[in-house]
This record gives sequence, structure tokens and C-alpha cells, in this order.
Amino acid sequence: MNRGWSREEVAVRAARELRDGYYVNLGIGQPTRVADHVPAGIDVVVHSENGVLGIGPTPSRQLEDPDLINAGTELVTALPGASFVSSSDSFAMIRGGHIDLSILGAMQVSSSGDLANWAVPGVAVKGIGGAMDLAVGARRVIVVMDHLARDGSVKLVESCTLPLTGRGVVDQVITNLGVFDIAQEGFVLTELAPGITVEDVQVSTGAAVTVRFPETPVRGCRVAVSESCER
Amino acid sequence: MNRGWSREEVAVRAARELRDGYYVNLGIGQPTRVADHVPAGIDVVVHSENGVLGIGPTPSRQLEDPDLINAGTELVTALPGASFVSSSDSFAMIRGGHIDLSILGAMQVSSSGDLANWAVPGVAVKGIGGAMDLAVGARRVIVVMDHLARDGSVKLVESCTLPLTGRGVVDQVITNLGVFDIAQEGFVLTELAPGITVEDVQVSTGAAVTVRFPETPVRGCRVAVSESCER
Amino acid sequence: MDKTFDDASAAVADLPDGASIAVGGFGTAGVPWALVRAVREGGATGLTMVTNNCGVNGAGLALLLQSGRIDRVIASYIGSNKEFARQYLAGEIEVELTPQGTLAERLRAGGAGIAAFYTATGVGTMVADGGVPLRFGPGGETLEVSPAKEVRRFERHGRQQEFVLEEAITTDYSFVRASIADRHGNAVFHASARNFNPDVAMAGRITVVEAEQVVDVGVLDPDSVHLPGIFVQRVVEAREVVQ
Amino acid sequence: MDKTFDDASAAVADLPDGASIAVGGFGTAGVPWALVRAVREGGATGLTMVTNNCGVNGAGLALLLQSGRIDRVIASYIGSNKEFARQYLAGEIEVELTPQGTLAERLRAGGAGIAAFYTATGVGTMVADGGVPLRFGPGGETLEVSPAKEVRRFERHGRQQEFVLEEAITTDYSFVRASIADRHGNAVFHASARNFNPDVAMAGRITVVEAEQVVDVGVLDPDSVHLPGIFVQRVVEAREVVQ
Repeated sequence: MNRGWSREEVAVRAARELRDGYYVNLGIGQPTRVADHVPAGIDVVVHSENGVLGIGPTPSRQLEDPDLINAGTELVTALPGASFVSSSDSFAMIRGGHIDLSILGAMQVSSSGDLANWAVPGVAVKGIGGAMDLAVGARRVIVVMDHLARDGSVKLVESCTLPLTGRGVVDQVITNLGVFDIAQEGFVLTELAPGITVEDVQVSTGAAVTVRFPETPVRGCRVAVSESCER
Repeated sequence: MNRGWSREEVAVRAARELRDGYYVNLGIGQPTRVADHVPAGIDVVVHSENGVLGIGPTPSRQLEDPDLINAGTELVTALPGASFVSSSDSFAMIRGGHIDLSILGAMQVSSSGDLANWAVPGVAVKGIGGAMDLAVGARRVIVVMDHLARDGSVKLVESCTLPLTGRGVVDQVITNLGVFDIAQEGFVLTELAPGITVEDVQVSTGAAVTVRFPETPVRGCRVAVSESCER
Repeated sequence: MDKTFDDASAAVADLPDGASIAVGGFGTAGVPWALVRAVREGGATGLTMVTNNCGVNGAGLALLLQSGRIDRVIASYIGSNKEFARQYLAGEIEVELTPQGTLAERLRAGGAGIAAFYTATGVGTMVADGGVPLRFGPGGETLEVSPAKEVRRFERHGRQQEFVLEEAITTDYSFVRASIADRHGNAVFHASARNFNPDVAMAGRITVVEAEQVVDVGVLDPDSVHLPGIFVQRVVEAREVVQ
Repeated sequence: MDKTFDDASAAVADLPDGASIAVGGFGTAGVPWALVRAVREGGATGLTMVTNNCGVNGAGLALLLQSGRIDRVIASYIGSNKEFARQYLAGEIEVELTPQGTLAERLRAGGAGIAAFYTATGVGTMVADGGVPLRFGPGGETLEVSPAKEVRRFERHGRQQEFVLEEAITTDYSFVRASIADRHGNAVFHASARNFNPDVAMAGRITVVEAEQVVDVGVLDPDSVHLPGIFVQRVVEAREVVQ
């Protein structure tokens, strides 16, 4: 499980998918950490479902405002250019297709881009929250997650066995083992984490994996937590 | 046509239907003038479709603001407690049933409360504007109009011949001849303008008129433009 | 026109058993603590709550749950609210889980006179296809599940897409927490404490605003009112936030 | 991030023939005069306009009508706009007359990802039953009328009522007039000049804001932004109002 990229390295790798001018929504937990690794020269606006557009870093003790939190109920700050809106307006941004990129966690992703991340039968449900809205509404959806579940079961599957959050909604998956596009032919491995082989990926994946590394090594540089990557 | 109440007296009579705390929308033209006759001690908030809640009187030359107009595109003022909203929010007030009373003009009103006030076949259409929204959305709809059309034809009818603005939406009609409730049995005459007889009303109305004057003369005082009426 | 009440208890004194109440707030921001507490101190029971997350552990709506006053909840998230999860799984309450955006839109629709709307959120999931447990039995078995909803194709941005029909929500009461309100009920929120509050306010037949500060009419800038007073029937000052 | 353009012409230079454009404004308040003028000075034709009243006599959109650049209008009101009425009755343009609240809601729905919604407005009228003339022939005969729409019963506030299905509107471009905008496109309106502008902004794939004043990011109070920059792609300063 700890092979390949660390969770922080996955966040760094996901941050390289950000483009200048993007409005992005970062899911609760690991996706939220992507904000800590925005590459230099890239200006993005971070949206939170609870009505904040333009989230900034965690405040210092003196700047804490109990009324200023993100969807994970963590205290945050607002950057210059921020705006506060109601929940219906906030979800109008999501559902109306105005969010360029949503980065979410997942329990399972299928080879046709189905996403399951809200319920496990027999286990106490955590609720739906904004996940279904983001899955369908955002222009592009990237899932960041461990390649295998804690119990060792596969999470990249032919067909989800867990209740769906959205159907055919995921565009890309970034796990500790590598980067996968969801394409016509299913999972397309485009990049491997250091020390990981195609075979490693195949045995840990519950569906066929097509391998198609980019000919030009645009993403070929090594991902490191502390350095951002030249394009 | 000039029998009974003048147009201004009709506006005064309509103003007596206002209750303290009402949110009201006054249609373009004669209904707008009802605002000039709000009885003493009655506090109402006047709404305009173009996104003004809390319209005040016409401004003096120095206070004119080209950005502050009513739905009739007349320059207005905003009273203390006013708020400005978008068109969708403004119509949420109307359509969501938050407007207590809408006072509208009409071409025809039927004995079942159908309202026709937006189109005459063969005559250039003026458009729909907010009339259909107000007709259906306001909790109470009062029509103020001349009892007969300019060509002498009846406007209170069994069944509208003109295209409808709303079906079964009118609660009360105030004309130069008197005041009519729309009830189960159709038009119910509850009050006569001075000098007008029940027969005058009946010959000018295209539907049966039930007469039911209130036993206690709550509305029995003479309507005068310059004096408000004790309840 | 003065919509102010002496205190939160007076503002909810007529709340009957079985009432439906939409409640603003997300996490601990913008929660109408005083009104919720007043309901707890009052006697009303058999309540239906419409709320994003039904309070946090040991505070707000979680206390109403604890005292057994809630029969039914429409919410998007249970999260780490242990009492909410326990009552749901033990079959003590009925829960209608709704995507968060659909919940906000259903409340706004209720307030705006829209009976129902088609959204893409939930298509291809149990939200549209039915099967989300509404009520469990005492043994943990599912007694009732959400029904299948109508799914229909519409063109959007030149592309055919499926949408599911969701119905509006209106409530008997709505509870709102604002930063400042005037005596007409015009209200202003601060930062992310706005959240569901304006949507909730529109959906209620009797909307009660508790504000940190109540000011005279004319103090608020008409361009900066977040919630116009037309959506508000009662106002109460609740300066301290006692969760 | 800087969404500003040098002037209105630069901001609409890529507008193609046949584009659809939603335009804010009501009467003479909040009308994006500079952008409309830039379209007139540009070459685009065969346009579809979504607008409450299609300009006033001899100004704004009425001038675009006059120069024969508009094929189709979705509007609520013709009123005393003589050129609009003339072209409609002469069959030079197609007009879809829509109740004003339905028009605003259709634009908001388009921007909010709602495909369609049920409203009571228009039930029992030609708006729901069909028959509103869309296009007249040269001899004044009606060539095409609006279709009948689906009517369905829903319960609202405990009462069964009929509602008509209305579809959302999205457009290729949207034109907005604001009082102040920053370089991210966050905008603030003044008084009744807000009107359709926020709704229009949400519905456009490319939304252009002309503002009386463009300010740096950070100047506007986040609690007081009426139109968040996420709905805005281009910003241009248009200080003078030249109708």
C-alpha cells in the first residue's frame, strides 16, 4: 500500500493538473491538500460548497473567524477577490458547469468513469453531501485515492459494486501507483509512480489497463513534494 | 363612463384594502397611484418587479437616480428598509406567494376570477411582462379598472373572450361603479359608488351580479380623495 | 412594522407538535442556536427537520435529536454526528438523504414557487433510481427505501443529457441565524455563515431570524441586504452564541 | 488572473453570426450600452437575443433591431418599443414572449444546471396551452405559434395545483452592465440596475461585464459581491453611458 507515491506526492501530482485561471473545488480530506501544492505561476480560485469562492490558507490563531470555514468545517481564510454566497448560489456554480475542476476521493472508480464514494452497504452511511453535485456538475473530475482499499481489495474496477455517486463522471484517477485517464477503452495508464511497473499496476487493478505513456515526456519529470515541475 | 367614482377615487377605495404590514405590488398605470392614498396608520412595503422592495414617492429633481426606477420605468425613491434584488429573486417573491396583495388593471374579468389583461387578438401585443406572475403568485389579487371598455363593451363577463393572463386568480374588482368580490356564486356586489344603483351595475355587467352589502357599514363611509376612512 | 419578539422562546411559542422546520447552518457556522434551544425548552415533538447536517455532536439540532423530539429529517450529511447516525440506524427517525445542492435548490424552489425541477445530480444513482434507506427496523433491517424518481432527457449546451425530477420543499417554520437584522426582517450574513440561511428563509411559511444584532430600519444599505424582509415574519436578537 | 479587455469591441470581437446573447437591463437601467454598440459596430448578424424588453425606442437593442442584425428574440415585453413591434408584426423577426418571472427563472436555471422547472405562471393561458404567435407572415397572418407545454399537478402548501413545465435558457454570450467590477469579474450593481444582470450572467457561456468602474482584486467586500467572478469571463470598463 505504501508503494509508489505518498499521499502528499499524489496531492502534488494532482496539483499539476491545475491550469491558470481555473475555478476548482477540492473534496474533504486528501483533495483539500492539493491547494498546498499549486505550481508557481498558476493562479486558481478555490471554491467550497458552503458558499466560499476564493479560499486561502489556514489562518493564524489571530486571524481565525468562526464564521469562515470550508466544507470540511476547517477554519480558512478568504483571498483577495473572494466572495461569499448562499448554498443555492454555491451549488449553482457547481451544477451549472462553472467549476473547471473537481478533485474528489473515491471508494471505487469504474473503467467507464462511474464513481462510488458515498455509501457502503452494511456500514453506517456518512451521507451524500456535495459529492453527487460535484461529480456531475464540474467540467472535469479527477479522483485522488489509494490504489487499493485498506483490506487489499481493488478500487479501480470494471464495474462498481458500491452505490454510485455519479455515472460516467470521472476523467482521471491519480493513485499512489500512477495516473490513469478514463478513455473510450477504459483505464489508460499515462504515468507511473517511481519504482512501480506496469505489471504492479495490472495486478492491483480490477479492470483492463491500457498503457499509453505520452511520447514527449511532458509529465516525465519526477514528482517531489517540495519542488514544482516545469512544463 | 364618468359615472360613479373617478379613477383617483377608485385608487383611494383600493388603498382601503391595504392592511398594516402588507407587501404589495402595484401594476403599471392606475394601480401605481394607489400608493398615493395609503390610509394613515397603515404601513405597507411596495414591491416592484424590476427588483425594488420598499418603493417610495417620486423623487425631487435633486434626488433623481437613473438607476432607481419602478416597473413602469418611472423614477422613484427607496424608503428606509428597502432592498434591491435581481429579477429572479424579485419574482421569487411574487411566485413564491410572499406578496400579500397585487393590484392590477384588466381588460376583462370573468365571474370565476379569470383575468385577461395582456393581449387583444388583431391588436399589436404589448407583451406579457410580470402580469401572469403576479396574477398567479400574489396571495390576493384586486383588479382596478373602468367598469366598461372605451367602446362601451362589458369588461365584467361570464367568460373571458380575450386571451387569459391567469385562470381563477382575481379576488376582488373595484370599478367606477362599485366593489365586487369574486365568490362561489360569481360577482358579488358589496359596495356602490355614490349615485350608482344596483340596476346601473347590472345593465353594465356581462354576468349575473349577486348583491350582498355588508350588514355593518364597515365600508359605508363616503370615499373622498383627500380623507382616509375610519374602520 | 416591527417584527421583533422579546426572545427566542416568544418567537417560537406557537410551534405545534408535528411541525416541519427548515434550519440554516453548516457545521457550526450560521446555526440558529437560540431558536433551536427555545424549541428544546418548549414542548413541541414529532418534528420534521430540513437541515444540511442536523447539528454537530452534542450541540444544536443534535440536542433536539437526543431529547427525542424529531421524527423525520431531510438532510445531506450525517458525517460524525453520532446521535444522528444512531437514531437513523436504530429506526428511531426517518431520514431522507438528499444531495446537498439538490437540498439547497429544493428549498429555494419552495420559496420561489417552483413545484419541481430537473437536475443532473443523482442520475444513475440510488437518489434517482430509488433504494436509499429511509427507515430501518429495530433489528437494523431496512423497512422503507426512497422511491424511484422520474428521469428525463433534455438538451443542455447542445448535448442530450439525463435529468432527474426533484420536488420543492416548503416548511411550516424556518430558522435563520444572521449577523445583523433590522425590524423589517432584512438581514445580512457574515462570510460562510450565510450558507443555507437565505434558502431556508424563503421556504418557510413562518420564518424566524435570530440575529447577533437587531438594528432600526434604515440602517442597512439596500444594495447589501442578503435576505429581504419579505421572507421574514419574526426577528429576535440573540447576541451570545450559546451552543 | 486578469479578465479585463481594452474596450467593448475587443471583448466581443469573436462574436460569430447566429450567436445567442442574453442581455441585462430593464428600461434604461443596467443596460450594457457599450457592448451592444460594439456588436452594432461589428459585423455579426442572425443573432438571437434574450432580454426583457429589447431596448427602448432608438437606443440599445432597438438599434441592433433597426440594423437588421437580430433574427429572434426571447422577451417578456414589447411595450412602446415601436421598432420591436414593427419587426414582430411584419414577420421580420421571431419573438418568443415569456412571462417576465419565467424569463428570469429560465436564465437562472440555465446558469444553475437546472434543465427545466414547473411553475404556476402561465397555467390556463396561451403560454401553457400554446398559440402565442412566434412569427407572422408578411401579410400579418400568423405563420407559427408557441407549442403547448406539459402541465402537471403538484402539491404546494398542502394544496393540489397545476404547474407548467418551462425549459432553461443558456446562451453563447451574456452581456452585463455593472456599477463596479474587479479584474476577476466580481461585480456590484446599484439599485434597480441589478435587475436581470445576475441571471443573464449565469446563463452565458461567455459572459462579458461592462462596468462603470474596474477596480483591482481585493477592493470589493466579499460579503457584498452581487455577481461572483466565476460567472464572468471578460471585463471591460465603460465609464460613460452613451445610449
